[in-house]
Amino acid sequence: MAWTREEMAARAAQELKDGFYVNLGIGIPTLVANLIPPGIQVTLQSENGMLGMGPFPYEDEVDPDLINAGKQTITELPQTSYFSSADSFAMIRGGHINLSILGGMQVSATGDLANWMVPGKMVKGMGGAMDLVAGVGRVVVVMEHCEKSGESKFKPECALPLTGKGVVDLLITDLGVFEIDRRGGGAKLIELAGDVSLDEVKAKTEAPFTVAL
Amino acid sequence: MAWTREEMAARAAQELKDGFYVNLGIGIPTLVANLIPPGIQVTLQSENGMLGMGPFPYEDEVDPDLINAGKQTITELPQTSYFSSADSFAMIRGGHINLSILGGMQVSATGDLANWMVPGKMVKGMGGAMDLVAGVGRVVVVMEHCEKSGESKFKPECALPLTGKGVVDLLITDLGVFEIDRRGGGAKLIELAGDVSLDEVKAKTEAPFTVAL
Amino acid sequence: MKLKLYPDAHAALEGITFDGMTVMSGGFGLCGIPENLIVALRDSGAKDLTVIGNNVGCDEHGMWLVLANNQIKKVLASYVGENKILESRFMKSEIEIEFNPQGTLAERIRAGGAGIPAFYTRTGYGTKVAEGKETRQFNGDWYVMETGLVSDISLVKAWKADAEGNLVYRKTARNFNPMIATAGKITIAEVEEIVPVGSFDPDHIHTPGIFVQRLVVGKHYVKHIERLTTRPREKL
Amino acid sequence: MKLKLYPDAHAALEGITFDGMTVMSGGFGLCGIPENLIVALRDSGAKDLTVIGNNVGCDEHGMWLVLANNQIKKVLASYVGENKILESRFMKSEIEIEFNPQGTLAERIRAGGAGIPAFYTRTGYGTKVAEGKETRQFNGDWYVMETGLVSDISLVKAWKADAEGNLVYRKTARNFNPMIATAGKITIAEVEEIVPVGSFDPDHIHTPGIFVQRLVVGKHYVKHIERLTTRPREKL
Repeated sequence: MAWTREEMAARAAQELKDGFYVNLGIGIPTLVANLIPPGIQVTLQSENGMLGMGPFPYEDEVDPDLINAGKQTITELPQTSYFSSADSFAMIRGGHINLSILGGMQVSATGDLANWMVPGKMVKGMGGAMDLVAGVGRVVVVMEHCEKSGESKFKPECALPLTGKGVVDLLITDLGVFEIDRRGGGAKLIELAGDVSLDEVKAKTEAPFTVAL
Repeated sequence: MAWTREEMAARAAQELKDGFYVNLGIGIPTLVANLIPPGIQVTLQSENGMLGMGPFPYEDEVDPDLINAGKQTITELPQTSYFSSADSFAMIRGGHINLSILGGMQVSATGDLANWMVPGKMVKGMGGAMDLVAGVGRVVVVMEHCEKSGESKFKPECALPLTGKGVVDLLITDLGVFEIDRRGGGAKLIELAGDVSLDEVKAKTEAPFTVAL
Repeated sequence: MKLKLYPDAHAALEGITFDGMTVMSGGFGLCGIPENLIVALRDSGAKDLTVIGNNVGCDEHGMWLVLANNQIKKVLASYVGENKILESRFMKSEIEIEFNPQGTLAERIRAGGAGIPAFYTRTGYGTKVAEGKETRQFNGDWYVMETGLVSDISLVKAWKADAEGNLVYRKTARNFNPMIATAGKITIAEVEEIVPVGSFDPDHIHTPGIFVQRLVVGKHYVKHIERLTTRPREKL
Repeated sequence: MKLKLYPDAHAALEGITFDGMTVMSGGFGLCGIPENLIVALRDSGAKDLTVIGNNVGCDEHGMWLVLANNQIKKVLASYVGENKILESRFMKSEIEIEFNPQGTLAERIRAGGAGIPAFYTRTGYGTKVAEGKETRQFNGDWYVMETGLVSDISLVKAWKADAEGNLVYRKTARNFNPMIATAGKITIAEVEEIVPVGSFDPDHIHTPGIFVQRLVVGKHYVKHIERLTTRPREKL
């Protein structure tokens, strides 16, 4: 069986290290917040201006002045700090966030990422995604390996407009995990999901990759 | 009689308007703080990170964490705010300060200012002067008209290294007041000090100027 | 002395709005938006506006009111979802949208307020965002040149102010407001409460009064929540 | 979890100093300088340092201690008065000084910490400061390109911290410290007091803990005043 969304998130959570400052994107990455391995402390950044994001509020705690970058109501923690959007992205662009986990539409073998627009469809905007992939030290993308049509989303080159060029360090899909060398060294399959076979990954992947299981 | 230092400062104080945010340099400009015309409110900025500078402290109020840009101990006022040096110079460079009054070594007829170094002598540094003259909306320079040697300090072109090029709007000396057009329109004598004669100003000034008394 | 406090949002906008002007407005989604000033901007009727902000409101809320009243010609934003009128006008090319990465937008506004005409950022290099812009290498990496932004009028929302215009924001309602306050030729702040001068600890002031020309106390705050998310209380 | 708090300044610098490194140090004159960390830097013996800060201490105080111990090769500062050793070495060309306008220096440090490799400023245009630098026109005015600055180690002084490294500064002792905290590969903060996590109002934190890798409580503060100025009490 390929990995479920939860299993993909759990694999992403293994990238967390003690003391890390982390930004989690919308979708599967959000699930990572509940899967932090025991014994390590991770501080979550929300790019709308908060470090130290807490869980969702109880119903009677809801505060419209306290939301995350996905515009969900959240809570603060004892160590929380607030700051402006300029300061928040200075933090992101300046490389101070250790890890960004975000979703993707397409990833290339050279670490390009496309996740913000589909030509011909309404464009909603890139929000903070371009800043995160350009600024954060290590970028992990979590996405389904294939479109519903069966087309591989891990490609030699992205067909969709890019969010960032040479920005992805690790790609986690429902079929496995790929290490990507941002500096052009190519992609390497380092793990297979569940009982997925290497042949299945090869059959479903357009991007060239080496195997180091 | 030519103007005294106090009279020069008093003339500079006439440039203040109600609601102005003002930065005062070291020396004669500092005296302006005590000469603010009645009925108008002026907020003093200190470029080390303070808006709303109060008077010197009483002896028992001295606080080493509270100094002005001249490194003198000062006090805060009810409306005071503190900020970082980056924010302070963002305020200055961004044109938010209405008026800067500072001293000079030489001024040119095109509004160039030299006030930070003399070749061959020890250079202490420009501090915030270059930022102030480049960023503040209106720059008033207060200085003696001549060197002790009798040489005019108001020149066709500054001989000393510049603090800023085309930055001075008004020059107040002990002999009179000159309006300067930063955009190359030249200098205009608009006031004579005390009983100083036009002939004396002409005799003691190297810079070309028109007269509009 | 000059008084900054105006009786209400409409009075604060009177005589300074004009067709074709550039307006910046603080907020992230509907969090920390100047609700009353936006209504006053709609009622001003000023047309052909260029609006700069992270979003342009969302259906029936915030800057959507000005959009729905056909006052906006161009938008600079990072995200414009949940806004059907904007979507429809954009698809029909009735409105221009310049998408900016959120951090680039925030920094462009800060730069505008700080007298910095341009800066370089890695964000957007190799993407559509960099098209037509100067790119350049520093220390082996490629960067895009982005320019500073200023506005004719900046509308911001803070939590509290004193009569000098010193502002304090609350939690994530701070977001774009502090930079937008610095980038306006005229900045108008809307707050929930005016406190006496001297009430703030001067180390806690987020926006010094120098950036605020006009000030109003807002009324009837809706503070609409876009995505209400809660967790159940643990059973005892 | 990783603990940021070290027993003293010497312990906080242990194992991370090296010859030829770049050190930034906060403070304006002697106001808001990390007194204990500077002593530890001197005692580390690291040589050929490039020191970045608004000043380089003054006679017998602050970074002067490191200078007097012959550890500094190059200085980036805006003002270096009241420092006889520096003066004498500079006149004999035994030390290199790069003078930066104060606001340019502050912004270069902010840029370094914010991932901005270069920006344009009007400051210094047409002066010695612009020599050898790129100049360029925007909207009819001339600007100078300045680059971002980073350090191997940043030393800052704050008033209070919590164990997460959240910092709060006091009055004008803030000055260069917040930017310098963001620009260090390793940032060490010296504070007067550690408070329990949760003591700070999260809206009042000046430097979020993410920027602080190591933390110490300083001892025996001198807080030398360079220019004591007072006024007499009005007689009753």
